[in-house]
Amino acid sequence: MKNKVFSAQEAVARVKDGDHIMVGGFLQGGTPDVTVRELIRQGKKNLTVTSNDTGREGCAVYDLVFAGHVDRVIADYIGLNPKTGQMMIENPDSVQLFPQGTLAEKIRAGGFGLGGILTPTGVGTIVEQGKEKITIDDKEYLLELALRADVAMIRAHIADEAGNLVIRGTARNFNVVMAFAADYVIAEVDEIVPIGELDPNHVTIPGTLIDAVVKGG
Amino acid sequence: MKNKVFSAQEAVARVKDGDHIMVGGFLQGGTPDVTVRELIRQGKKNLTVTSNDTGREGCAVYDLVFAGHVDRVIADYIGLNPKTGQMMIENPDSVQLFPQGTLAEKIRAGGFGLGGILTPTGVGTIVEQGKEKITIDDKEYLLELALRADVAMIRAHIADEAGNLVIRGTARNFNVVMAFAADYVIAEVDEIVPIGELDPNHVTIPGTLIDAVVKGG
Amino acid sequence: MNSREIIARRVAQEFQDGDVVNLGIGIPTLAANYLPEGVQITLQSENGMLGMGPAADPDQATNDLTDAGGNPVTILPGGCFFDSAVSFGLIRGGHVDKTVLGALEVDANGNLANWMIPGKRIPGMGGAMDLVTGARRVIVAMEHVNRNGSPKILQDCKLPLTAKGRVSLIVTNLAVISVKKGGGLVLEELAPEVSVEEVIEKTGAPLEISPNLKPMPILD
Amino acid sequence: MNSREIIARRVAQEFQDGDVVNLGIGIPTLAANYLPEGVQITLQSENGMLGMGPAADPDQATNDLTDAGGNPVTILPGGCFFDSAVSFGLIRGGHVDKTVLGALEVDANGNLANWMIPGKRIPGMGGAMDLVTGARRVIVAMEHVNRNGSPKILQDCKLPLTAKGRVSLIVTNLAVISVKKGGGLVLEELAPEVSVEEVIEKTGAPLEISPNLKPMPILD
Repeated sequence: MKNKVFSAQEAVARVKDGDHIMVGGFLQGGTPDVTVRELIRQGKKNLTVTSNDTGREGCAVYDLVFAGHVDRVIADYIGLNPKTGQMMIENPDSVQLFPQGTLAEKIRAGGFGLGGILTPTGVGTIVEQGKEKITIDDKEYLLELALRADVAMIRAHIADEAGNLVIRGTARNFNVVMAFAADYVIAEVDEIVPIGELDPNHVTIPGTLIDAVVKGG
Repeated sequence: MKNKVFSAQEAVARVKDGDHIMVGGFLQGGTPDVTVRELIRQGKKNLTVTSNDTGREGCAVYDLVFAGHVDRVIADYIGLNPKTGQMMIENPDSVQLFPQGTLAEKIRAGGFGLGGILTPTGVGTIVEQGKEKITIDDKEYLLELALRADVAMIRAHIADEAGNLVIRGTARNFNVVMAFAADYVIAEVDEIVPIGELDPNHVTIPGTLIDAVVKGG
Repeated sequence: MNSREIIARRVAQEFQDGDVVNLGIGIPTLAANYLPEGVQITLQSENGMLGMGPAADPDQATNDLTDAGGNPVTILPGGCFFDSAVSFGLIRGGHVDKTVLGALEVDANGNLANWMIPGKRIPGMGGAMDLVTGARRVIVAMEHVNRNGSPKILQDCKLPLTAKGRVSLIVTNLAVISVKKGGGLVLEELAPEVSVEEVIEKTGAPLEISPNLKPMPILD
Repeated sequence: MNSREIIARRVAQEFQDGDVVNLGIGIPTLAANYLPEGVQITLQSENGMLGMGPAADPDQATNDLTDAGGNPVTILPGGCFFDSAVSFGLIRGGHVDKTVLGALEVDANGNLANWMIPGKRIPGMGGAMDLVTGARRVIVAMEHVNRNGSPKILQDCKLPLTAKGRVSLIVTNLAVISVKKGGGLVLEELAPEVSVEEVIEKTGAPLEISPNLKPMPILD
């Protein structure tokens, strides 16, 4: 079986300028900070970032946006990252906002081979602009399309050497759906254990989805 | 907090003739047999049943169909229940078949408040009959609509008294999505423990979805 | 009793034993401190938890267990964790009985605006649109007027909406107002020392007066 | 070497180290017994498992750990469990590298029919449509002709399709045939003691002969 454990430097070296990167986490919870900081260190540029919130002060994805590595953001909340807010004011097309549940479903659809989903969320609001509306049994839904990325950077508590991930607490957030939705997936973890040590009932994310496991800080 | 532990007799008494019942399980794996047999004992009739397969010999849902309690079936595979096959031959409208992944997504959509999903599965086959086709980036998808039921009968390994469920092994199958998709949810389990005994990281299905917990055989 | 406490106490009376509730940041969160006797509720946190408990002690705080504001919290016995897709499945799928949120504006048709001020502040909608669309009952908890003294309850919201026609009840420091199905506001309750006239004056939409108009039941 | 073994041995050579593979019931499942040296694959079972192991000993057998045929099995170290929605997310989302299935008919455009015979047998499609639609590479493993000696490889399938244009490779007891992008069949390999003429005769669609035509590499 192929070795999946890499240094952050090795794992991030495969990222290209212009890539679309999904970054797991919810504010400072469950964020792959060592991996994202390596993007800054390696000077990757013109990135698109999908993130729940692009972080708050102290988060690596916050610094990534502030340091100018990101051209385009997809998120649901950017209230704690003024730089993302500034990007949106200067160029409204550079930041796309979706309702949080819609963003989660779009990413899941991308990873699960679905073309999109119908959600009632956003009907009658500006979120419906430019989207197809479909009526079923007299109820209106928005067609929200699947979202995929080149790279996903996610965070877990424990990985085994096959990439199986155990996440604890509220750190699952967007990490789970993003693991399915990118061509190249880097999982940053607190601890790496040999194959066979994890209870298969407790695995949050199947190891077959993970390309690189990186030891976090 | 309300007590959720009931006898099978009490839990099933709330089911009405004509109800649509989702029954979890995959062949004989993870099936709520005690609860389903109680439907037979109480003589509930004219039921619609959604099930992966309507069981095989020895399964309660197999007997439920054979004993004539079921007017309509929604499934993906009925090859091991000849009575369901016979229903389909006698009245093609009485049995609706969907691809397994589509059936899982339809039920999930029903439980997750989505109107439906777009899947590539079934495009170019008879499964697309009567369904809307939507093209996105030159790829065709079928719009498959959400499915909900009046009742879900599911199976788990352990429940706590709040209804939180832990499922082991391959018994998760349809039990997980069905727990979200019905107005009244009965969980049949091997073991019931006091609140606080389950690790919140290991809960497969949130207890807030469960109306009745029944001790299985 | 200050405004925030009046609102929080009155909101708490809307909860029934066994309710699953999602509380917005600010006044709504305070409501959990004033549950009526015998009423236990389960708090849902949209970042991925049911059974949210109080703030974590500093020595127990971890980024792996936070609330939707990112603050370290605890989980109560009987709680559980899940990912964002499941969390919003619970919300959108009608598995959250009540949500309580603040508002910039709310109107006579139950429309709510609480996520952006064009040209000024666009923090994003976060989970608010899904919560207001999906929760079984939507309760707005807010000061009756804004900082300039202008009504926040209007005939029609002027700001971009969070969701259309989903608000059932408005609880403010002055009054409790219900939204009729199909539209229209009914003044149901008055805060201590508040008159019908004051509420009418500070409300930007016509108010029907309930035949059962009564004082807010917010005794300790 | 019997037909089934020939097919299973040849199919096994399609697997690369690290592949995630879903094997249909029957001949496809046998392929796992003939993995080339140094090749480890992970078996996906659509009822909710990665890392499926051999059949369970009778004293270990449980209905909580079965394969997609309902037979008690084991899970290997490094495996994990999930529900049906996630399982088909893996399948439909392209996270299964290869699927191997039997067929009633397969045609020159890579169409596959393997789930129903109208008026005769309608067992349902189970997971087959999702597998054929979603797996990165679809391999058909079957006897070259049916019980009446009629070709199962046709110009156009007559039976209701499982999926359109998704088959890449056909492995039979007589030959290995690839499906060209855009349609058309290429005879790539011959089983021991089988002639080009025999394959052409028993195939219901025109065959291009590969310039690299070779014997099936199924030595022990």
